[in-house]
Amino acid sequence: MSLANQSVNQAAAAEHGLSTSEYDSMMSIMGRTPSVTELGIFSVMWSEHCSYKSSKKWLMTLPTTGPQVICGPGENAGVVDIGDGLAAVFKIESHNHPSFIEPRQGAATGVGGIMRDIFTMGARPVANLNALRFGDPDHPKTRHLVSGVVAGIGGYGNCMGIPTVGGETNFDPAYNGNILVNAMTVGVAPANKIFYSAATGIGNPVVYVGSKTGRDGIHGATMASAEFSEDSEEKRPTVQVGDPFTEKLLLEACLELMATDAIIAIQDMGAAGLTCSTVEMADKGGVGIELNLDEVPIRETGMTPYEIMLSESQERMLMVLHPGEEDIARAIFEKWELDFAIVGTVTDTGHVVVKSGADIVADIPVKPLVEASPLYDRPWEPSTPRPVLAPDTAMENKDPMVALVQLLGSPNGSSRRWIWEQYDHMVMGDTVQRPGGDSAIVRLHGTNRGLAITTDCTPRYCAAAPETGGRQAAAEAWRNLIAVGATPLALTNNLNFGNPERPEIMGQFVECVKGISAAATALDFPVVSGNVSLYNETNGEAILPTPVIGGLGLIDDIDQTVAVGFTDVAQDVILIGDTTGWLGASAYLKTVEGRDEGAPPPVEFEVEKRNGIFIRDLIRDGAITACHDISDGGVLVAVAEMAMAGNIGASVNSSGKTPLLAWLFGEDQARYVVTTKDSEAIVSAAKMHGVSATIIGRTGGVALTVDDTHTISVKALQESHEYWLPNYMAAP
Amino acid sequence: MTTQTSSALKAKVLITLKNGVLDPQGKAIGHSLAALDFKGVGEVRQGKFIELELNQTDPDAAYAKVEDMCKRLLANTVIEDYTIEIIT
Amino acid sequence: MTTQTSSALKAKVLITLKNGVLDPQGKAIGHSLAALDFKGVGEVRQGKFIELELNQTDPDAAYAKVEDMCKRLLANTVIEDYTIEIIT
Amino acid sequence: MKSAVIVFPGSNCDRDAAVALEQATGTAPLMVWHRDTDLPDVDLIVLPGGFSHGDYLRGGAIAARAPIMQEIVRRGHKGVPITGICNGFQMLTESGLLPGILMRNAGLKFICKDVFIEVSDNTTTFTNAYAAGQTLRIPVAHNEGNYFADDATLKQLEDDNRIAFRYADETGAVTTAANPNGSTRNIAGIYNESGSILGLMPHPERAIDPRHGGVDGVGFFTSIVKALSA
Ligand SMILES: Nc1ncnc2c1ncn2[C@@H]1O[C@H](COP(=O)(O)OP(=O)(O)O)[C@@H](O)[C@H]1O
Ligand SMILES: [Mg+2]
Repeated sequence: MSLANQSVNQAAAAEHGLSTSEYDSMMSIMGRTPSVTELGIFSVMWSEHCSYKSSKKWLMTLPTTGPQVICGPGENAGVVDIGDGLAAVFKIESHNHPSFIEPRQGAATGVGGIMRDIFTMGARPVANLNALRFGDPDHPKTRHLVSGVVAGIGGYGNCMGIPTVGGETNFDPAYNGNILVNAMTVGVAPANKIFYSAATGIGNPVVYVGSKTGRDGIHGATMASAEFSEDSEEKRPTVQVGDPFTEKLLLEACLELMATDAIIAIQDMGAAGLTCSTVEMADKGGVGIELNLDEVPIRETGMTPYEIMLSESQERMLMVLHPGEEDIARAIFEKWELDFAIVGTVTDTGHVVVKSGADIVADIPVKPLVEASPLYDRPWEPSTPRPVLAPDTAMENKDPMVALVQLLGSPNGSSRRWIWEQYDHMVMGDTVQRPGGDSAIVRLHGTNRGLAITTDCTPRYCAAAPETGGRQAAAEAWRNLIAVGATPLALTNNLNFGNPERPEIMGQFVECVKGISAAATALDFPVVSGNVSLYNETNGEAILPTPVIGGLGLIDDIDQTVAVGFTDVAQDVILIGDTTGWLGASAYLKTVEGRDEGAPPPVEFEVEKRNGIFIRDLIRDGAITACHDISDGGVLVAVAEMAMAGNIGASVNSSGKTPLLAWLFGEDQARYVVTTKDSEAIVSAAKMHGVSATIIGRTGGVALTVDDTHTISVKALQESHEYWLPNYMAAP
Repeated sequence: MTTQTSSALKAKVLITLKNGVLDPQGKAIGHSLAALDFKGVGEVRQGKFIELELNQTDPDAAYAKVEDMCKRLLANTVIEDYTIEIIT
Repeated sequence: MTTQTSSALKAKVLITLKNGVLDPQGKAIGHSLAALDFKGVGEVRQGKFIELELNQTDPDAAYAKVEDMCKRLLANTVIEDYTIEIIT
Repeated sequence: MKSAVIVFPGSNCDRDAAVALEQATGTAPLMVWHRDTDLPDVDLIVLPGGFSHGDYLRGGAIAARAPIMQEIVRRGHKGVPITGICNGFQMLTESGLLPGILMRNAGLKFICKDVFIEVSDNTTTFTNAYAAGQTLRIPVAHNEGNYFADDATLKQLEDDNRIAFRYADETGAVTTAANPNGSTRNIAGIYNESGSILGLMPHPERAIDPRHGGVDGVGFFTSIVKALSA
């Protein structure tokens, strides 16, 4: 790092990514010329990644409270009450830039990082999910990126023994130069024993545990905040290598120590490593911390204080212990063969003071550093509404079964089995709904209750109408939880956008957040944690706006849940919700007709809630035998997916609804397909609740048939659905 | 890929982690050696060894070709270095 | 395991699959090379490369020690061979 | 019946194995840490699945050299029943209790899915609750399950009827298409000479609950109970 030898002036600050005004405010806080180490600390603390300077104003508008919320955004992860003395701890986190540079290690360390966020709070991780966005399948880099990212996610989660139970995967040329790798972890902890990061108790020891510190990822945090350009290959050595084995030991050691009363505060070292964890712990506790770098376990010789403070070596934690508990803690970490070092003390100075040898290499007042962290109200442009398309916009004489096969076999519509079979999705023995359904279900160990988990976002809607897209992403996650029989509890979100300094991108951000906010409020689905990833663009080409929602729901009895697959023949197939034939921004138009046109379907929360609660109650009453929410590809794709999953055919009757293609493939929201043995009861109950319910078909046979004229075997559907991804990945 | 006994050359490629890059495998091997009571073992690093048969005769051309292979496939140059030996 | 700059010796160990043992990784590399249009590549085999720092001075003793390590841990002699080089 | 599950750093199916054993035997097994020096007298030793020592070097290789393995090898030679599941199977081959080795999957990918296996012999400690030739649906989840041994060893295994399970299709046909990892002769599990030690790649402990992975693994544990409590 040549930077470490520079004297600090405005040019050096600029190289660290500080603007002129940021430089000035640093100078006025310090009242003197800062050391290089101090500059490094300012630069990472004020980076987009750590300070949320472009997004904070808007994040504050999200609803974050509710009777179920134990801890909202601001800590390592969100915490919700799940009853019986337990809490679920969950969050989603991006590792986009590192995964583009080195897909395997980038994705792996992303998974490692989010799991640390969860067990830092005292929760044992019980499930991982991953939301992935790749470029055009024909782009020369895509295959290599898919293979590396999937291997990295699997490699880390599998080794840790945490099941990876779900996610989503899209391809679009907008991600050619900037893939998205968002990883989510859910953990479970005793509700009365959540660990937080506020350092307290003047004189208490500050302890470092985990792996040794090396020169990994120095400036990773600032890298994650800078737009990509052709020369970003130069930034390669900053990639970290993950060691899931060490993280597994760290998990077990931390949970073992947490079972004692030794810990006052704990914080994982993620982005900006020791700097960020120290400053945050001090800030949250309103105290100072003095660090002695001579005590930090070091992997390489000759590391400078600058490097030690900024290293992003993985699998490390910082803790404040009760005095006198050091030996108990040390014994546990030694048992697990991990480094343990007392590296500092809590002080009353309100400063973070860093010593190395006889020198004080940094002495920064915490409060001004955190509070003066820049906040921007970036200019934003509202999006231009797209026209609403009429239902007869679809090609008149397209054979629906040909379109269906095209959709199910397309890059975005095909089965993700090739991916999830590389993930251990069963370890820990509690995965009661595996990947492939609407939500995964993970049983709470030793009970008959469970958590439903999903991730969702439809970027093409967000691009067409960001606010609707934001509403839809949150509503779809909510719907996916409902569709297995869960009560949605709360959400986490990963806001992936381009360069916020461009008003049109900032506009996408603002409108998506407005949409999520409206949905979260209306659906009692508060936001308890999240992550923002900006500057996702290469040479000025931004990704599609991609606000990924991770949803969590609670299941009181896992025997009162359903899955997507048809369970028997001779059952009625019922469509719940209103169908107008909304083809604007649909998968059908895009995939089958190559048209990216029209306004996306509106999301009406009153209808959403009415239909959703109706469905959930049906599931709880055992009134339905299968359920699938309707999303990409509309009714026919949903029915086909149910047929494929259950290996049972069905006949579908449009009852002369026209235009047929719009009825079959339109993407009106708030809809579900269910099967039942007693449709009369459901139809009349629906009437009572003001929910629209139409019998559209019957299960049975080995084929899917529409209006007795169009037909295709379930086997042929399965073959085309399962073919694309493995075949694509097998090609050289 | 066919097995050609007529290959005129062999290339041996060593792929090692760059200095400073964490090597969890090497670390685990080092631990295990210590547990097996091997004394005085310092750092342990693990890399890959790839042997190729090349159906050509000019060692310099072969070297250039294998170097190209390393850059494009064999090594992950983000974190790995390579060394090539051509055996005639 | 500690990083000892005073190590007097280095050992380089190559671990290769025995003849006749299938090597799916080598085969996959061969396929990928062909797909990248590298012509005239015969058989490809992948093995491991392990580098050790040894805190001792006698190369013969070092060799014997590393050989013992290979037998007891580094190689699985059901399928693997090893060669050791001591660098002074 | 008393059993012990040995926990290595990086084991992660130890809890799953314990749940299955407790369900079958009515008592929780002893969980023994790999650095514990004395292993109590037990009727069954289980080496669980997972990534002991990160699977670094070779799966199971480093664990097989752990001090406790010397004691386990001694017990194994004395005839104490031992089963190694997945990573535990790798430890058994690496420690020499079973012949051969588990190599990287032929597809070079981790693979987690339900497979079918055929029970060869239903007279053993581990299979007496099944019918001979029965086909079981059991999950696999591994990176290195590609069994390899030299021809003499394979012949010996076949001649002595020591191949416990073979990958098969749903109908029990042992086919190449049904082989998930390239394993020689579709081998999914093998016994030692006396039949007291079994290593297998599939996870019977993941198939003990209709809500999770089915119940075809239950017989594995009830077999053990029947054989060892008699
Ligand atoms: N990267 C992934 N990892 C694991 N599971 C995935 C991944 N991508 C998709 N899936 C699974 O594939 C199924 C279909 O995904 P998707 O079409 O996004 O579902 P939905 O439309 O219900 O949101 C889901 O069960 C999902 O969990
Ligand atoms: Mg769904």
